[in-house]
Order: sequence, then C-alpha cells, then structure tokens
Amino acid sequence: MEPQLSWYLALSAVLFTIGVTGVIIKRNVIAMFMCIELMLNAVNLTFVAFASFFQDVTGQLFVFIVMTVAAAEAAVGLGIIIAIFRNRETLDVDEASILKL
Amino acid sequence: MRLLLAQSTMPIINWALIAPELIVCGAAVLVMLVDAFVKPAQRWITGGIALAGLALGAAATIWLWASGTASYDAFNGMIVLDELRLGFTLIFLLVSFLTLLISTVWVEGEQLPAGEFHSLLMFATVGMMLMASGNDLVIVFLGLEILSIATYVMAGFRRTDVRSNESSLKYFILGSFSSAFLLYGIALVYGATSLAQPLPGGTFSRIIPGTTNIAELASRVNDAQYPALLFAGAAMMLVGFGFKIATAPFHIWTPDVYEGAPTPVTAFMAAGPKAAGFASFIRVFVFGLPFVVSSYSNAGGNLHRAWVGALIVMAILTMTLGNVVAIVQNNVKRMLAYSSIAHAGYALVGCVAAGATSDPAQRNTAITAVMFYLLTYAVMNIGAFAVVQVIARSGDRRTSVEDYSGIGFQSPVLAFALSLFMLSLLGMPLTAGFMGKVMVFGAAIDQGYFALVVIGVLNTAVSAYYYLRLIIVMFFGDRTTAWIAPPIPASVALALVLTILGVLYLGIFPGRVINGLQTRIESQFFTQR
Amino acid sequence: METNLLSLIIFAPLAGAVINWFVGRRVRDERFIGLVACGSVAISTIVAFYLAFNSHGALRGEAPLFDHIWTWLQVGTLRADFALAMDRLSGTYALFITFVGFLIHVFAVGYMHGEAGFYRFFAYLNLFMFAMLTLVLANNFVLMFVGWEGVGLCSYLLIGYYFDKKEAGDAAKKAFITNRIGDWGFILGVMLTFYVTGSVTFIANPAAGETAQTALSFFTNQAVDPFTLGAITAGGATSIALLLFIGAAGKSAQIPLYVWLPDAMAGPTPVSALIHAATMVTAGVYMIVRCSEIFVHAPTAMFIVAIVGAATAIFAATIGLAQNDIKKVLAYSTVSQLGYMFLACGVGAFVAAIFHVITHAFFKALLFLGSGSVIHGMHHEQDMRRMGGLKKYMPVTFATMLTGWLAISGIPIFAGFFSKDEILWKTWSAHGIGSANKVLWIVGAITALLTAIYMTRMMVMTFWGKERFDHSHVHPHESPKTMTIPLIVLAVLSTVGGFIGVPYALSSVFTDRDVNVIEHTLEPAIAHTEQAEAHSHDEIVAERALAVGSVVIALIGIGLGWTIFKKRPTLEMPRVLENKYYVDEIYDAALIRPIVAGSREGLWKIFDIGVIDGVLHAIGQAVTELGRLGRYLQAGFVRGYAAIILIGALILIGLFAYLGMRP
Amino acid sequence: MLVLLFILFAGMAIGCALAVVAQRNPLYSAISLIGVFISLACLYVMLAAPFIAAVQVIVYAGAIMVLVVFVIMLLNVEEEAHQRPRLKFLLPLAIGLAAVLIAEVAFILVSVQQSPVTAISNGTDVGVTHSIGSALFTRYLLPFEITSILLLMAIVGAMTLARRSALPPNARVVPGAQVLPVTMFRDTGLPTHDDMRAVETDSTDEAARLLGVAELRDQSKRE
Amino acid sequence: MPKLLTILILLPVAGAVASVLYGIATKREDHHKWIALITTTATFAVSLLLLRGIGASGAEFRFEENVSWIGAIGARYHVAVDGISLWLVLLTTLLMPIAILSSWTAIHKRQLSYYVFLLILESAMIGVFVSLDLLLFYLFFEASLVPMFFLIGIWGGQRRIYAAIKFFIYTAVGSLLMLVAIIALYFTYHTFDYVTILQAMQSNPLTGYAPVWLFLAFALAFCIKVPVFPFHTWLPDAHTEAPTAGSVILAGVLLKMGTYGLMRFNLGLFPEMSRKAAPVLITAAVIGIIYGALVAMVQPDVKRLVAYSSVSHMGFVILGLFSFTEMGMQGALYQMLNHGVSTGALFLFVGFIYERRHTRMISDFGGLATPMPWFATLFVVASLSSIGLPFLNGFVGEFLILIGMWTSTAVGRPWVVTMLASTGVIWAAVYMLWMLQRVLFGTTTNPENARLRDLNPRELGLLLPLLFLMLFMGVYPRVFLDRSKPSVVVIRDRIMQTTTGGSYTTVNYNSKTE
Repeated sequence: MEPQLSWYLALSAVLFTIGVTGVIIKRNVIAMFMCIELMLNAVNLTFVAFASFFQDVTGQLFVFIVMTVAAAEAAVGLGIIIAIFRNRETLDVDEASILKL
Repeated sequence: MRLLLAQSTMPIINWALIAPELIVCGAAVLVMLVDAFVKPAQRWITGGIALAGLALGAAATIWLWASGTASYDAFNGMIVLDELRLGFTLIFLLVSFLTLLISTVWVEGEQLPAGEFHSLLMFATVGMMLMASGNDLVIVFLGLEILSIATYVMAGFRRTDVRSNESSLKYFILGSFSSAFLLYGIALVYGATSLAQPLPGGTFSRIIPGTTNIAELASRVNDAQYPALLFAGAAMMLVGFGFKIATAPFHIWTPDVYEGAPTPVTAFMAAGPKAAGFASFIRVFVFGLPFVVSSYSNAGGNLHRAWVGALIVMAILTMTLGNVVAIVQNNVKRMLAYSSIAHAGYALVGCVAAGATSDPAQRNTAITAVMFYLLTYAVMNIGAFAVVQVIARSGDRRTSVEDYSGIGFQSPVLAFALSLFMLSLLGMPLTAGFMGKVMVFGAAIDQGYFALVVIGVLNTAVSAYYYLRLIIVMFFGDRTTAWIAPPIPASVALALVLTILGVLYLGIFPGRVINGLQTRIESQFFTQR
Repeated sequence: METNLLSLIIFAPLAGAVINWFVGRRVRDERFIGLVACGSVAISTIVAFYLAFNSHGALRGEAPLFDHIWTWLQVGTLRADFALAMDRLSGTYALFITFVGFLIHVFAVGYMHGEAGFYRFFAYLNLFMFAMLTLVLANNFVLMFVGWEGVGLCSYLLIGYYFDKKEAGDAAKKAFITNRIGDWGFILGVMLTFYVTGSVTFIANPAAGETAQTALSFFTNQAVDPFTLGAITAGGATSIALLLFIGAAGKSAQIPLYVWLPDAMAGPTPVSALIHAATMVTAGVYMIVRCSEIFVHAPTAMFIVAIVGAATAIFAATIGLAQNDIKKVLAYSTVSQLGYMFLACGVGAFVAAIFHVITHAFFKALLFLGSGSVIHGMHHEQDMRRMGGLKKYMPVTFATMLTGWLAISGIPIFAGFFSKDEILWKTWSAHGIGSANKVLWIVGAITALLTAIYMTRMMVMTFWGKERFDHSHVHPHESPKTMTIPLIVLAVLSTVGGFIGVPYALSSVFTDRDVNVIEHTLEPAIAHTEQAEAHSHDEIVAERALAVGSVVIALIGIGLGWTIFKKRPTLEMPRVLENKYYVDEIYDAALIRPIVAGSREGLWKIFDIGVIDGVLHAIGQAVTELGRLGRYLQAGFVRGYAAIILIGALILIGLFAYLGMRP
Repeated sequence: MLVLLFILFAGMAIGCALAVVAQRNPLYSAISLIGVFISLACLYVMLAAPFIAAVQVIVYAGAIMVLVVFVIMLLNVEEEAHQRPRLKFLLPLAIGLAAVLIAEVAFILVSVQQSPVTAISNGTDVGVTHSIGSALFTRYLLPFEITSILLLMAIVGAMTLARRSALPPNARVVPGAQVLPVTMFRDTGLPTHDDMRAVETDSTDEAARLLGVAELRDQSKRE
Repeated sequence: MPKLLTILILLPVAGAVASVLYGIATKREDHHKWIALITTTATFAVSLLLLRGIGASGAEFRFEENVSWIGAIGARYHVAVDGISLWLVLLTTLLMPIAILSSWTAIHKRQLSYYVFLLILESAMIGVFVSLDLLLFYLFFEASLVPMFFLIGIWGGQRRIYAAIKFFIYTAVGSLLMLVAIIALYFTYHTFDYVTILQAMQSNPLTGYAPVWLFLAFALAFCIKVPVFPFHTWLPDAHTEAPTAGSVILAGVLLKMGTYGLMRFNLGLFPEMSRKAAPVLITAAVIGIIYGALVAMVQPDVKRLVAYSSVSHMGFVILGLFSFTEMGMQGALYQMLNHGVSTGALFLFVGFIYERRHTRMISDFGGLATPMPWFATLFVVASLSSIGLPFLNGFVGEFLILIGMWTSTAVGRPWVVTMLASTGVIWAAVYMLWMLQRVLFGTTTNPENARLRDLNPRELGLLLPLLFLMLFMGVYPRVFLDRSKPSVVVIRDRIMQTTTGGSYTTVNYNSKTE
C-alpha cells in the first residue's frame, strides 16, 4: 500500500503542534522564532501533500511564496532581536515584560 | 497537455485595475531613492513625495470607481474590483495620509530615518490595499504579510526605546504565530475545497483540485470533498483575521503593542491594519463562505451558522473586555488601545449583520455600515492620537493620565480637540462616532440581533466612564505642576483641523459619505473567469 | 342680577393693600397709611351695605347679585370662573365682616402707633379683607378656596408679623400648616363634589350662561344618604360633607386641628380680634352653611359635626378656665364658641349658627379689642396675674368689656344670650339622632356654665381686686380715641345685636309678630332639615323653660366665678388644664418627631443614599472590578499571550469541528 | 516500500522537531531544525515535488538557517539553564493544549479518511520546474511580483532595525521615560521624567548607570 | 416667518461662534456675558413670534420645516411646534437670559467657555422641543448632556466631578436604550419621522412584544430624565453641585425634556402600552411626590431641599400625564411651566445667598429678613407659588392634575391616588415654610448675615419676569391652556379611543366612585 493523504496531513499536524508548543514553552527569542519557522514548514507539508494528490500546481506555488515570506520574516525578526538585544543584553522574552496590565 | 495548460492560463494583465497599488508602491520606492540622495536636512521632501503618492493613489481609486461600474476581476481572479475594495482603499489612503501628516515632524524630532519610515508606511499601505483587493487567498495572505512586516518594523522604530523594542518583539512573535494559523487555515481550505468526480465505470474518481480563489470557494462550499477540513480551515483563518482586527481572545497583543509603539505608529495601527483586517475578513468570510440559501442541512449552512455564531460571541467578548478593562488604565495610549479593541467589537456587530443576511441589499447596507464605522473610527482615532503625540513630546514621555491633569485651559486647542475626539469615540450625537454606531447597530437590529445591540449600547455607557475621565482630568481639575504648552507643528495642526472637520462633518451630514461608500455587490457569488 | 359693584367690595381692600405696600413703604406717614387702609375698607363696607339694602338688594330682593369678572379655569368639563355672588347668606356675612373689619382697622391705627412695620401691617390687614371677602362672595368652590387659602396666608403673615420673634414665626408656621391639613380635606371635597356633580358652582348665574344644575342644587332632588358609617366611604354626599368638614375644622379650629389658634395670639391684638375671633375662624361655619344643601343629605356627617363641635366646646372651655394670659383665655373661649357654632350646624340649626357667628363677632371682637386696650395700657403686659384693679385706670375699656362679658356669659338682652339660647334649644329639640341630642344639650349647658366662670375669672383678675403690678414701671392709662370709639360701638352692638334674632318663643311674650329678622333673612339661602317651623304650644313652653334654664346657668357661673376668684384671684389651677392637656406635647411626640426622624434617618440616609445610590455604586464597582480582573490577562509575557491565542484557536476549531461533524 | 520511507522521514522530522523544542541551547535547536527541513525535503521528493524539495534545502536550510545561526553566534547568548525558571505553569499547559490540538486534528482526519479513496497517478509532471515556472509567470504573476515588494520591504526594515548607528552617534536617551515606569521614581527621591536631565549613551543600561538608577532598573528587571 | 425654528436653533450657536471669535481676536474675558445676553434676549424676542402662529384652534404642527437630512438612512430635518412644545420653547428662551444674568457676577473664571456652553445648551434644548424626527430628537436630547456636563464639572461645587459623571452616565444609559428603540422603530416603519410613524401605526400597528419593549426603552430614558422615583438620585447631586444658572436650566428645562418626551412619544406612539403602564407610573409618581417632599423636608442644604422638591413636583406632572384626562394632562403641561418658573426662581434665590455667604447650609442662615427685606419678600412669594397657593401659578397646575386624577379611569381607585398625592401639598407647605422660617425669620444670630446687602437692581430685574409670570399664570391661565388644549386633546383622544383593553369612556357624572 502507499502512504495516504491523511498520513501526510497527520504528520504536518503533529509538526505544527510541536511548533506551537515550542513557541509557548521556549524562552529564548531565537528559539521561539525557530519554532514559528517549524510551524510554517508544517503548513508547507500540507500544501505539498494536497498539491501532489490533486496534481495541482497551486499548492506548490503557495509553498514557494511561503518560503519567501519566511525569509522576509526571518530578516525582520532577527533585526528586531538584535535591536532589543542592544538595549537589554538578553534574549529571554520574559525579560521583555515592562508593558503589562 | 502542457501547451493547453500554458495557453489556457495566459496571464490576464490589467494594470489599470491595480493602478492605486502601483502608484503607492512606486511612490514608496521613489521615497527611498530620494531619501538616499538628499541631504539629511531635506528629508522632509520624502514626506511630501509620500503625501503626493497617496493623493495620486486616491485619485486613481476614484477614477476606477467612476469608470468601473460592474464588479469584475483580473489577473486570473486574483484582484477584484468592487465598492468593497475601493471604499476600503480610500479609507486606507486616508489613514496613511493622516498618519504621514502627524508623523513627518515627529520623525525628524526623534532623529529617526525619515525615508525608511515613510517608505515603510507606504508599503504597509500597499499591503492593506492588497488585502482589500485580493480575490484570492494568496493575495490576501501576501498583503497581510506585507502589512504585518512593515508594522513590525514601524512598531520598533525607536530602536533605543525599550518599550518600542518590546512592542515590536511581541507584535512580531504573536503576529507570525497567528499568521501561521492563517496559513494553515488556507492550506486546509485549499485541500478541502477539492471536488471528487467519479470516473465513468471506475472505482476511482477524478479529482478537481482545490481552490484558493474566493469566488470559486463560495461556489464550492456546499459540496466540498472534505467538509471537516473546510471547517477547521475556516476556524484557523478566523484566528488569523481575529488577530489582525484584535477581537477577543486574539486581542491580547494589542494593549502592549499599542502602548509601546511610537504614538504615530499606534495611531496608524489602530486605524489602518484593523480596517484592512475587516476588509479581508468580509471578503473571505462574507463572500467566501456566504449564506447559502436553502442549505441549512449541508456543509455550507453549517459552516455559515458556525462562523456567524462564533462571530457573535467574539463581538460580545471584544466589546465588553475592551471597555471594561479600559476603565482601569492609567496610560492614555493603553487606554486608547483598549478602546480600539472595544470599537473592533462594535464593528464586528456590523459584520455579524453582514454575514447573517441572505438578502444582497441588506448585506450591502451592513457592509457599508461597517465601512462607514471604520472610516469614522479612523478619523477620530487618528485625531485623538495626534493630540496624544503632541502632548507626549519626544520619547513618548507624557502619556499617563495625570500628565493631562488641568491642561484644559492652559492649552485649550489641544484639550478641546481631544475632548471632541473622546466624545466622538464615546458616540455622542453631532459627532462621527454617533453616526457610525447608529449605522452598525441599525444593521444588526435589521437582522434582529436585539440582545447583541443592547449589550453594545450598555458597553457604550460603560465606555463613557473612561472617555469622560480624560475630559474630567483635563478640565475639571487644576494642574499642580508647571505646564509648558507644547508647540503644535503645522502638519499636525493640519491633521487636527482635518480630523475635527471630519468628525463634525461625518457626524452632522454623513449622508453623502454613506451614499458614496454604498456597496452594490448584487450577486451571491462572483463571476468566474 | 349682574352688578360690577360687587367686585368693588373685594378689590377696594386689595387696592388699599397694594397702595400701602408700594407707596406706604415710601411715605412712612401713619396718617396716610391709616387713611388708605380704613378708607378702602370703608368703601367696601358702604358698597356692601348699599348692595344689601338698596331697593332690590341682596338681603331684600329674592334674586342674588352676581358679578362675573373673568373666566379663570376652563379645562375639559371643569369651569371655575372668577365670579362673585351675593345672596342672603354671603350678604349677611359680608356686612358684618366689612363693618367689624372697619372698626378693627380704626382700632389698629391707634394700637399699632409707632410700629416700624406699620405699612406692612395694614397692607396685610387689607389683603386679609380682600381674601376674606373673596371667600365669602365667591360663587364657586375653587374661588372660595382661593379666599380660603388667602386668609390662611394673611393670618400666616400677620401672626408672623414680629418675624424676628421666634415664637411668632413658629406660631405662624403652625397656623399655616395646620390650615393646610384642613385645606387638603377641603380641596378633596371640592374634587369629589366636581366628580359627583360635574360642577363647582354654588348658584347658577344665568348671565354667565351656567346650567341650572350647580354643585349644590344637584343634591336637592337626591336621596338623603343613610345614617350609617358605611355612607362615609360611599363617595356620596356624606363623603363630600366630611371632607369639607375637615377643611372647616382646620380653619375654624375644631378638634383635632384647633392647636394653632391659641398660639396665633402671638400676633398683634387687632389681628386676633379680626382674624382669630370675628371673621376668619368663622369661615368654616360659613362654608358648612353654604354647603348646607350637601350636609342635610348627609346625616352621618351632621352627627359627626355636632359631636366634634360639642367636644371642642367643652374641651376648650375647660382649658380656658386655667389660662393666665388674657389673650389665651379669649382664644380658648373663641375655640369653645366655635364649637358651639359647629354644634348648631351639626343639629341642623344653620341659622342659629350664623346668628351666633354674628353676635360672637361683636362681643368677641369687643373683648379682644378691650384686652388689647388693656395690654396697650399695661405696656404690653398680658399676664393677668400681674394686673388687677384696672377699672379705675381705664373706665371706658372696663365699661365696654363689661358688656362683652355679660354678652358672652349669656345674660338676657345681651347679644350672646339669644344666639346661645337658640343653639341650645335647637340642640334640645333636634331629632333624627336618637337621644344623643340630649347628651349634646347637656354638654352645651355645661360649656355655658364654664364660659360664665372663666370669663368672670378674667374680668375679676383684670379689673377688680388689688393692683398686682409695680407702679414703678407700669403706669396704666386709658387708650386713645381711635381705640375707645370702636370699643364703644362694638359694646353697643353686643348689647343690642341680639335683637335681630329674637326667637318667636320669646318675642311672642310681648308681641305676636315674628321678629326673628335673621331667620327670615337667611331662610331662602339655607337648606332645610325636615322639621318644620311650627310654633306649637308645648314647643314654645319648652323653649321658654330652656331659656330660663340657660339664664340660671349663666348666673350660677358668674356667681361661682365671683365667689371663687374675688378673694383669690391668682388661684392655682389644675396643672393639666394649665398645660392644655399636653396636647401640643403629644402631637410633637407622636407625629412630628417620628416623621422628621423617619424621613431623615430612614428615607434619606438609609434608603436614598444607602439603597438607591448604594446599588448604583455597587454596579460601578462591579464593572471596575471586572476591569481589574480583565487586565490580569495582560501579564506582559509573550508566551502567555501565545498560550491564550492558542486556547482561543482551539475553542474555535473545536466549535467548528463539532458543528461540521453534525449530520 | 514507500510506507517505510514515509515512516523513516516522518520519524526523523518529528524527532528533530522535538529536539528543537527540547534543546536548551539555541544553537542545537537550530541544528535540529535543519534536520527537520531536510527530512521534509525528502518527503517532498516522495510527494513528487522535486523543485520544492530543492528550494527547501537551498533556501531554508541553506540561507535562512545560516542567518539564524549567524545571529546566534553574533549575540552569543547564554543557555536557558542559567536563567531562573519562570512561568512554569506554561509547560504543562502547552503540552495539554498540544494534546487537545492533536485530538482535534485527529478527529478531523478521521473524516478525511472516510472520504472516497483517490489515486495518485505517478509520472505526473506537476512538481517539475517547468510547470512551476510557467504557472508562476502566468497564473501567479501578480503574487510573484508582490513577493518582490515583500522582500524589498523586508530588506529596508531589517536594515533600519539592525544597523548600529543609523542615528548620529550617541542617540539621545531619556531613561526616565524609556525603561523605568514613572511609578518607580515616585517612592525614590529621584526626579521624574518630566524634568530629568538627558544623558548621552549608547544603551539604556548605561544611561541608567549614569543617572544612578541602575539598581532600580535591575529591580524592575527582576520583578 | 418660514424658517423661524431654524433661526431659533441656530441663533444661540451663532452667538457662541461670535463669542469664540471675539475671544480669539481680543483676549478680553468680560465681554462674553454681554454677547450671550444679547443673543439669548434676541432668541427670546424671536421665539415670541411663535405666539402669533398658534392660536387656540387646531392641533396641527405649525412653522413646519421638513427637509431631508441624511438621505441614506431616511433621517429628516423635521421641526415644528404645536401647542405643547410652543410653551416649552418659550420657557427655554425665557429662562436663558435670566440664567445668564444670574451668573453675571457669580462666574469669574473662564467666562468665554462658560457662556459658549450655555448658548450651545440653549440650541440643544430648543432643538429637543421642536424636532419631530426621532433621530433628530435623540441627537438634541443627547447633545444637551455635554454642555451641562461641562457646566457642572467646571463651574460646580465641591463634589462637582462626582455629580457630573453621575448625571452624564445615568442619563446616557437610559437614552442609549431609547436609541435602540428608535432604530427598531426605523426598521419597522422605515422612517424616523414622528408624524409618518404615527400615520403608519394607524394602518399597521406594532404587534407582539414589540410595543412593550419599545415603550419600556422610551419610558426608561424619559423617567430617568424627569426623574421618576426611584431614578431620581442623580438629580439632587447635579442640582446641588451645578452653578446657579446650571441649576436653573436643569430644573427649568432639562427635566421637562423627560416629561415632554413621555407626553409626545410614549403617550403618542404607544397609547395602549401607556394605558397598561399607567398604574405603575402613577404609583411611582405618588411615591415620588410624598417621598421627595419628605426627604426635602430634612435636607440641611437649601439647594438640596429645592432639588428634592423638584422630585416631588415632577411627580405631579407624571400623575397628570397618566391620568389620561384633559384636565390632568393640561395640568401636567401647565405644571411643567410652573415648575420651570417657580423652581427656577427658587434656585436663583439660593444662588443669591450663596454668592453672598458662600454657603448653602440652612443652619448658617437665620433672620435674613431684617437685612434683606426685598429678598425675603420675593423669596416668600416664590416659595408660596411652589407650595401651590391659589392665584399663584402652582395652584392651577396641581389642582388641575389632582382633579384630573380623581376623575381619571387610568387606575381602579383614582380617589385613593388623589388623596395620597394631594398630601404632597401639605408636605410642600411643611418643608418650604420650615426652610423659610430657619433662613429668613427669627433673630439674625450670625453677624455675617446681619451685614448682607439686599438684592441689587440686576437681581431684582431678573426676578421680576418670573414673579410676574407666577402671578399672571395664577390668575389668568387661559392664555396658556387655550393654546395647548387642542394638541393635548389629540394625544388624550388617541389614548382613549384605542378600543382594546378595558372600557375607557369618559367619566359619567352622577356616578359615585367605587
């Protein structure tokens, strides 16, 4: 037998979940950022899986665009991280909590 | 077959249709170029160029409006032209225009790179316009990402200010977090909306691939192959948009980010991206997952009921939470942040009406109401933030409520302007806010959502407390410490005049504007190319 | 018949008041002010007499005089005009009011000599005349109420004339508020009358296009209410009568609303004479007689009126026994005499009531003025324990007061004798109320006895005996002419005034002609109880016997008083009487304090501030607390926010999935 | 056969993903994330999407992750081990939520499983470069162009945020308003931000030190 | 005069604008009162022209202006006056110059904004009384809140902020629900126009629970405004803390918005509901009459006393309105005017002594009659008119209301109601005279009081119109009643002629109360 569509979907769901969990429990900004990347990749897997089961190019193009977006986010995100590191000398997100209540 | 594919999908290029986006985009690039080559002393030029670009964009939009009668689309159904898009585009352009007015001098004063700021603002505008004009989930997603990334940067624009850093960090992490959800939702919808056609005499069935085109989506809602995925996808997209328009419980980022971000940026974020979120939300949900007549048994009906129901709950939560928590705030920017949450809730009431109805005419009225509401909100909100920015001085130093104590008659212009905006936000008659509320609540009552509206007005009564509090602090008490009236730059003054006049005009003679924004989207589904 | 002179009667004093108020305060000339005041009253007196006695005057002709001045209220079916009517009743009343009023004005000019507020006093006094005459001449209930409240206002102003004296202010307030309670009943009576009859008019005035059926004539052909308690709440004649009686009781100081009258003596003596003896306090009687048509249809009400009257009479008389302030004695005597009048009304002897009103007006005004003269001569000393032996100092006053004393005690040929005797006889001969009338008669007789006693006491303490004041400060002297002349006139009147109402029983001794003028005058204006005026023989005998009896009673009273008080003028009286049965204290403790305290602590502090505002503030607090809780969502930690977003997302997905899976 | 491969790569992906979360040192997390990318690339190949697989390796694993690792190196962050644990409740909460998410997804996938079985006809050329390219420049022309705007803007933004002294050197920093909430100054005798003198510093910490409020700021960081 | 009403509404605004411009041009502070005085006097003069248009005949609306305002939602600028609103407009325009004169010397700080707010307030109030478009009415109704909020908050007493917030939010809550009702009506009849809705209701009346909820929403807004017990607690605070002019206008005009609204909209739009609700409102009114009087009796603060007396008096108005008899409703309308005149005057008197002594505590006064005889005299007159002495205005209103109530069929036992309500007259005498006693009479204990100067010509001048009105309205009410009669009768008949429900024939005389 061959891997079913649902297998791939399940796998991507699991990866997505792991990414989500990571975002919540990681304290290092960069680590959180990487978990977000993980989530995006999980979504990509879904796209590709659908695309290939439908024999449709749309999904793959979506993946293509998502990658661009990820790159852009990476650039900006790391810029932000550097900027905040300059003022705080730490990457612990929990330190960045003067804006509250 | 390959040829077929190539021919069948030659690009349908219609530059005219995206003229506003092109103009604004070009202006942004031009700003960067100019900025690179002029001396720091003449950075203000960039502001001028940006304003001109926005004005041109607005002109193009109006031209489109005048020329294009029926709503049609281009770029293989990627871009649509209808009043929904055009109205929102105008709102976005207005927001950016006012934001530029209140920010140019500020940028110089803070010794921040003006060119970058202006170009980013312009790019953000482009993003918003794309969100409104996109008829395909991919465009919507891209527009949203452009907008988000631009605003991440703008929120953290005062790099040396830890509050600014923090706000941009929070915005970035939570923003990309939620847009991942949106993306996942898109993926699931894409997969779910595929159709299975049984092949003649075979056990297998041929598969029509899923779609991301909103119009097709609407046509496929009923007989999607994987309805369950469709539901999950819709839910996740709702998360994504909910984050953008800051509905509870996805509002959670708003207060912190608004408080930390530089005041003009806050003004922009509260007015623009929120409106953009509503635009694409209406586009995707009201037109993508529409009320499918006589189908309350199957997927379409269930889905419609599901998201409308969820929307009602979210609206109530959002209004109540925003208003109630705003009461106990001591920082004006934060208070306004919560108030913006509350206003998102009011606008959602209109969206509920728009989504609930099956009658195109009523739906158009409701959508118009939402648009009008967001317009009024943008005007009065930016006005309020303009005053806040002037009073806060460089570095956003004076933003706590006690900083406003007793300034009423020491800088009367600012104080009375702010009072006017507060009353308008509160929704007193003769101001824009009142008409906006009347429109959205009216739309909801037309659909029979009395309880929702009653909750809305009770919330308004609650909100009176904190809006009036600012007026009370400014006028009813006397200032203990010394107060040096801050100078009002010409551009900010212009912005104030425009917003004040706007508030009064929209409050007293709104008929013209309402007629202008009136959408005429008759068809249940969009015409497909 | 329409005549505009009527309005002159009421407007002349009003004009006087206005002139005195605005002009008099400028020209602080007592002669001018006095002239204006007395002159205006004189005008109305003359006009009144002219209208009463000219060829087809109100008291001679059959048709009453009308004066429709303007339509005051005309809303829906309610029509209340500013319209005057002078029939025989109101004519009689107007006559003695204007006349006595005139005399008292003259007296006051002398009495108030040198007062700072001279102009004010006479402005008020004229205003009072206006109100009183309006009350009397009004042709409908509403206008009557105008006068009714107007006299109340004026008495308020005049009692409080010395406004810087606290007790004066208190007395004034007490008088007004007590009267208000009465007015409450009166106005309700008016409303009920309107509800039942659809009109508030007394006498139909064809000239003003009024329907024949008026508030009074409506009842003529109605059945008489049953003589039961149930009739009280039936909303018929009885209810009306009782409500009106509450008003009368307030104005005429009947139990339980009499308490204001004694205190009202804080005002200047002419005021006491005019308002609180002669005119205003008899307004209640007038009103009842005016509404006799209603009362005769309400036997229950009549009975209650009679009982209250009798009770008041004897109650006040006992208190009067023990007072030492000369004016207080007269005040309680007034209350007692008013009780007499109500007793008369109660037994249906309306004519007798009016008769007594008139005679009482004469001798009581005389007594008050005399006491005023005494007080004047004694440098405003009112306590009889510091008087005595004054007859040689002020002979005129003494002589005149002597007549008044005999008159009120009921010595024959003096005015008081006839009227009082008439009342007692009518009480005795009344029927329809079982044997209660005998009891009432006994009460009346005892009251007569007491009256004689305390009046004697007063005279003795004042004029006989040794002089109990110290000559160093007080130099008693006779009063000036302006004061003595009215005294003399009134003395004459209270001597001969009684002959206008000599009953047949007595007159028939000398002549066969019926010389009861007053009765014949008032007959047409008054509703009749069923007993006919048949002078049957044994009735005449009985009446004569009773007359003799009352004379005896009077003589006994005088004798008792003389013997007791001649030797010991300052005899200690029972404390309970001296303290007026502690009625004021009881009212204070039982009503006033609880109400005030209850309002302050209960209604205001606890309910208003505590409950209502408490609830509001609680709501506000709740919202604010909600906000406090809500802001703890915003802990400031990104990861927490992400978790919250995730929770929201999960809820949404769960909801959608659930709805999606549903068949 | 394919099933085995799927299980292999899926296992690799999940394992590396778990490692990303579990690792305390961000550098290790980055490495394991690259692992995830590569295993996903393999899955893409299995799904007949060779082009995407290549891009995945080149762009993601190559470019983006290198950038990340570079930043990690640049900022040479200490490990989380040295930091005081905080918000401990989030760990169980997150795991619980993850469980719920998985459950919901499973619930949904069941329905997908029930849907009519469909064939994958291999030998399709959807995933190859040619088809992607042609689609990209015909149907998806507009999105493609828009991505260019996106990237351009990202460059601008990143540059603005990250460049060290974009402003004239020693930007003016006013700590009273910047770092320290006004309330913190109330109880101390220190002047509030309204009339606080400005100092020339590079970073807020330095400013705080110059103004003698460093320890206050540390408190604010600790609490 | 075709555009008379528009002129009336805009004239004060024009004055305000002029004042602002003047203030910007010259920094003078002390000329604005003149501008305000001239403007308001002119407004009064113009409003007198209304009298010509309205005789004693016909109930239809006069001076009608009906142009489209917001085409998109069918809101129209529809203003007109009839016999009811005419007098309220006149009352407003009369009280404004008086209010401005009363603050002539009392207001020192920020005169510009003070008088500007007063003028804006006048426009809003006139607008409320003349607008026949529901949305327009609501607009003015709410707009009148803001200037009053500022007036209380800036120029008020010690607890002004609390009072201002309470006043604003309390009234806003009610009116917001009314807004919902208005919109609901709009979507039922597709117009905001009062007259059109009335006609539409004849053909297709509201059904089911709709009238109940709508009535309640309207009634709540107006009952809070009036205020009807137990919604009255904002009133003492607002009245007490407001500056004198503010109190005068609050008592004189703003409260009338509530009763006017009840009369025009609740009774007009929902006749049957009004009948159903009558017992409740009548009960509340009676409680309010007695309760207000009792609480007023024990107030230590003169101004508070007058404020609570307003609660009592407005109770009478409600009573008259819901008696559904011509007498009662005419009396109610008349009582609105009386209350405006008398209580306005009383607040002026309180203002005078406050200006002199800077205290309002009764215990601080005593024996004022000696140093200030004119003050004492006129104060007594005003109090008497508020007590309801015949031949002063108060009596006519209260008598008509009470007799209307007794002959009413709105409740089962009207005579009980009337008896209870009329005790309010006794209580009025009690608290008023007691207050006068303690303030005016007795010996002047406090030396400060002995030195007080009597009323000056300005103060006398601004009192005279009111005193004249008290007398005139007392002795010749036909001037007013005849003009208002037709309009009132129309409303009453609409209530009575709606057939369903118990029999509501007019009272049959010769029949005794049950």
